[in-house]
Amino acid sequence: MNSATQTLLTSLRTTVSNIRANKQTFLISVMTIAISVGILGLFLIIFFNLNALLTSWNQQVQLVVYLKNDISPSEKSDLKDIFKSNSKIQSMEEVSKEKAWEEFKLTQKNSVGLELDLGFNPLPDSYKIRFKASENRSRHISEFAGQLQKNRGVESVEYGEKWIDRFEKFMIFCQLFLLGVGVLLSLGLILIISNTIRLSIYSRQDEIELMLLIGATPSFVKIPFIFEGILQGLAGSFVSLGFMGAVYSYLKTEFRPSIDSLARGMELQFISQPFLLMLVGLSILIGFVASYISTYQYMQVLNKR
Amino acid sequence: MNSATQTLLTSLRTTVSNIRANKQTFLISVMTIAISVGILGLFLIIFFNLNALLTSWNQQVQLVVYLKNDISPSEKSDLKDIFKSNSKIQSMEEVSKEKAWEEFKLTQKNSVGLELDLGFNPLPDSYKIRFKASENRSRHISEFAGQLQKNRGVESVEYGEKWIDRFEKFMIFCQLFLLGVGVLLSLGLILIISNTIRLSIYSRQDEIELMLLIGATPSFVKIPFIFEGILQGLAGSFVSLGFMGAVYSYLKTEFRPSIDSLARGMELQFISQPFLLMLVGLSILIGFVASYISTYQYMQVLNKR
Amino acid sequence: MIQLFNVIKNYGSGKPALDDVSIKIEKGEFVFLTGPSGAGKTTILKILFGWEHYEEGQVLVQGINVGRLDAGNIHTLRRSMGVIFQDYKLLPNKTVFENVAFAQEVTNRDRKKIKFKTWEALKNVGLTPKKDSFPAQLSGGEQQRVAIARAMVNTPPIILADEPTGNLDQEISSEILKLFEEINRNGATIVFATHSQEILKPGKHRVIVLNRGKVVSS
Amino acid sequence: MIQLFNVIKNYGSGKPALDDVSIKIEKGEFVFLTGPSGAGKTTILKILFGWEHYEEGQVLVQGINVGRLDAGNIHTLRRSMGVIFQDYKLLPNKTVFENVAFAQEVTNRDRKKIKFKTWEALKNVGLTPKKDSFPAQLSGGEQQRVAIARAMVNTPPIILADEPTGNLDQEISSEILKLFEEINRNGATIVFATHSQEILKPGKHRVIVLNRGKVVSS
Ligand SMILES: Nc1ncnc2c1ncn2[C@@H]1O[C@H](COP(=O)(O)OP(=O)(O)OP(=O)(O)O)[C@@H](O)[C@H]1O
Ligand SMILES: Nc1ncnc2c1ncn2[C@@H]1O[C@H](COP(=O)(O)OP(=O)(O)OP(=O)(O)O)[C@@H](O)[C@H]1O
Ligand SMILES: [Mg+2]
Ligand SMILES: [Mg+2]
Repeated sequence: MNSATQTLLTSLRTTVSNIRANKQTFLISVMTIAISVGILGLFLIIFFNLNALLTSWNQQVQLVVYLKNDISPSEKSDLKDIFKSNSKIQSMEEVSKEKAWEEFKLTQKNSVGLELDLGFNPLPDSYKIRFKASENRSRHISEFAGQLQKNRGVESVEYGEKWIDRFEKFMIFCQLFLLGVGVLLSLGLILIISNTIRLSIYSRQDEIELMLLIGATPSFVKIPFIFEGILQGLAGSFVSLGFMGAVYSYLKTEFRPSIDSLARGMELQFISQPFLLMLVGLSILIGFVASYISTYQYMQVLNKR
Repeated sequence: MNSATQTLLTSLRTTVSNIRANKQTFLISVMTIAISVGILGLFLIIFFNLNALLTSWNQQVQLVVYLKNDISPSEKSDLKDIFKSNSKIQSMEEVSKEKAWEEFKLTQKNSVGLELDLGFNPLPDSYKIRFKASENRSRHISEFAGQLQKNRGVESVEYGEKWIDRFEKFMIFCQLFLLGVGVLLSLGLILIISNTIRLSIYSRQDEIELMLLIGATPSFVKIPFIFEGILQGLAGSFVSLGFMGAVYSYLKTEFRPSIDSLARGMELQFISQPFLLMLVGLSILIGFVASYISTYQYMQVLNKR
Repeated sequence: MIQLFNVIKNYGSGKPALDDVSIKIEKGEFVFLTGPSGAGKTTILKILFGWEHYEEGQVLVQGINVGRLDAGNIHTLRRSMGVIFQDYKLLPNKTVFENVAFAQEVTNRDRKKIKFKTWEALKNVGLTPKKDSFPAQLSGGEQQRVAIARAMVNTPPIILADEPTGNLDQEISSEILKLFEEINRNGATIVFATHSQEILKPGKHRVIVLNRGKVVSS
Repeated sequence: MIQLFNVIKNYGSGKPALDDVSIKIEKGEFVFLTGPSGAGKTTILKILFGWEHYEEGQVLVQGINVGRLDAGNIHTLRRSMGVIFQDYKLLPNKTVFENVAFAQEVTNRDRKKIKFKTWEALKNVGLTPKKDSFPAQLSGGEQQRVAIARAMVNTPPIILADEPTGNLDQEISSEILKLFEEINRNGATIVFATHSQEILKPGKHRVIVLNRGKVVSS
């Protein structure tokens, strides 16, 4: 057994006995980390589900291109070529004026409750175009619409409905706001965790001092504290992810009907795996950094004497 | 000067000198409280503004009652009486079939881009009814609509638009969810704060022990710690409310355009005064309770010997 | 007047720390308590100021039955005593002056006199030049003298001193001893636990010898 | 070999704690350091194991220039020393056994020997029955003996003992003194700060007397 593994083993043993000797402060730190990670996790869940909802509603945005009555077949095929060359288009549906009129009459009947029967069809032929989901899809749609508008065969272009536009604005606002809140939240919770770890190390200054006095190397002093911090981070994040898993599955079963009514086919999302790992990693990192800085700072104070 | 005020003065003096002697732990506790109150405050801001938004959009819900073409004047005045007797109705507007047709043609032209000119008017007369804001307004509207539907002079009834219904569901879901999150958040942060205070008292056990040994009464020991806890709560909440005030006015100026586009006339709300007071009160209460329990528990341990 | 009747104290494991101890100390007496390390000297003092319970027997201090006191009124007993702890128990965050003044604040003394009395107590133990130092900035003997000053500052009727000269040189020790004797002359009862043969040698005061929790001679 | 050349140590305010101190202690010597409270005994020991800096002069310990050491390598110096602190510095959360074993773990000793050596050191100071007690459960003298055991357990070439018998009765004191003398016979250098006339009286070893930061006699 070489010296490095020996040191590691001793440190691990020291860590375990330290934790046993300071159960209360250890548990308090773990609890603080668990709560903080839990808050961040819930926040992520909210954020992701809001995003998923937005995406699912966004799917419904479509572009309707009404054609002039006197459009020539060559103009029509030009138009189709434009559609085909646009890589962001997902599907395209040709709607004849007859079909459109039937649909229109049906919706009028359902909503206003009166039957239109004019004896002639005032509507033109049209194309219904759906776009692939992407970051800046709605901007792309409006640009593409502007382009089409200039096309000679196109009577008019209609896209989205007012509410989707408004709703999208609201969602983007929400996203921005939540992003800001999330950053603040993370910073705040990181501060809280590192303060707790700092306090718990603070109450063990005498121990650090003594270890140095009886000939411990700086790393021998630091490593068990750092291991402890890492363990706190690990334990804290595991506790809270377990708890969140429970909350998640509860919400999922409890709220399924309302979720279905909001967005059919949308699943209530848990934190996605990369973010799950990120949370665990983050809390380990905080445990590490906070304990490292605290011991380091305190040892600096001691060395200045 | 009687004995009680003397004790109070001594306690205050002791509190101040304690704080001076333990600046670091005091500041850490204040910081933790400030962050926690800040998180709760931000949460409240989000919650209230979401509510305000919901209310402002909800204003737009209206009931349209289409009349039969052959409605008799007495049936019409019966209908008006029904409207008048419903205390939840805010305003009622009579829309003649001519006006309705003009409007319809206009929107058709704007959206589809084609002019309808049928030579006759297929639409009926109608009433547009707005309701006062109330808890269960939308349920009330749908009930009232069901009632009207049975009326002989009524051709059909239309209320809301699909998106408002769907959006309302979403909002209620959000509200419920946020309420749950808020409760969890509060509990978690209360735990964190009391743990921090507990840790900071933990590092002063020797002080408590000594005070008792040299003849301090239990209350003489407890009161300065409790004052300190209260002060921490007060300072923490003030710091964070100050910070939140800044964030608020920043957001208010920065996001005014997007807010206006979301809901005209809606103000971005800060935490309302009662909740502001509640936050300050809560953090004082936590400071009080946490320090009280920690000193009490530790003194119990000492007394058991 | 201090009385212990057949007191048995057992810390849990092993032999009892005090095994059927009976001691009677008159008001105004000066008594040395001695015996080897672990004999039970500190334990007796701890019982006298109500810091440790005892399993059997009776303890009376100035007519108070110590065993009957609880957390709510034990301070009445403790206020009649000045205690010098074997490990000093100074507050690390307070200066020498504040440590001594604090003992008076705790017992709600008149504010105006605190400063004066603190000053006087520090002069008695020769620490006025160190009044603004923190305990960590003092030598062992200086810390011990702060503890002595703190115990004396309230002029209590009883002084319990646990090895108060263990870290002091002979010269200062005998000065401190003289100080105790003067306080004793003014009417205070003094119980003084010590190992030091030099302090015990003159034989001016009663010596109670303990060994393994029993009174060997009194 | 320990050497101090014209060392001046000033803690900040007032007179220097050490004022131009020069001391030479040979390898394998047994030296008493004495002097009144606040003379500077502890300060000298602290400088020797690199716990306090000094403003002027030179300090050599086993050929190492102590002033040149920094946080990264000071442990090499400290591992050559066993230190008994005036205030013991035991870890309150570790038992007697763990406290003594810890001193070996810190210096990365062979695990298998730790148990045996701890046991032996506790036997030397007569504390085997208390091995599972925590420091707070020990009498003052017992705590002091734990500190002695911890300093000796690594059989260091130098032992710095700061008032190691202040809380021990005469009998145990002289036993401990014999223990130091035995260790000294086995080659260790011993610097023993004390006030006790009883310990100094036999006059078997060199005595360095300090007063107000100056060497009075050597
Ligand atoms: N809190 C405790 N828990 C368990 N045992 C204890 C406790 N306090 C003291 N003891 C034991 O009781 C015995 C008597 O201790 P005490 O402190 O009274 O001795 P002492 O006469 O003051 O000794 P010294 O001169 O070394 O201070 C010792 O053996 C000690 O180990
Ligand atoms: N950290 C410090 N800061 C300021 N002054 C100090 C500090 N440590 C010691 N002193 C002062 O330096 C002087 C010498 O202290 P030192 O501890 O060396 O004395 P000592 O000889 O060990 O006395 P004792 O026998 O009482 O332990 C004392 O007057 C003390 O007040
Ligand atoms: Mg004792
Ligand atoms: Mg000293």
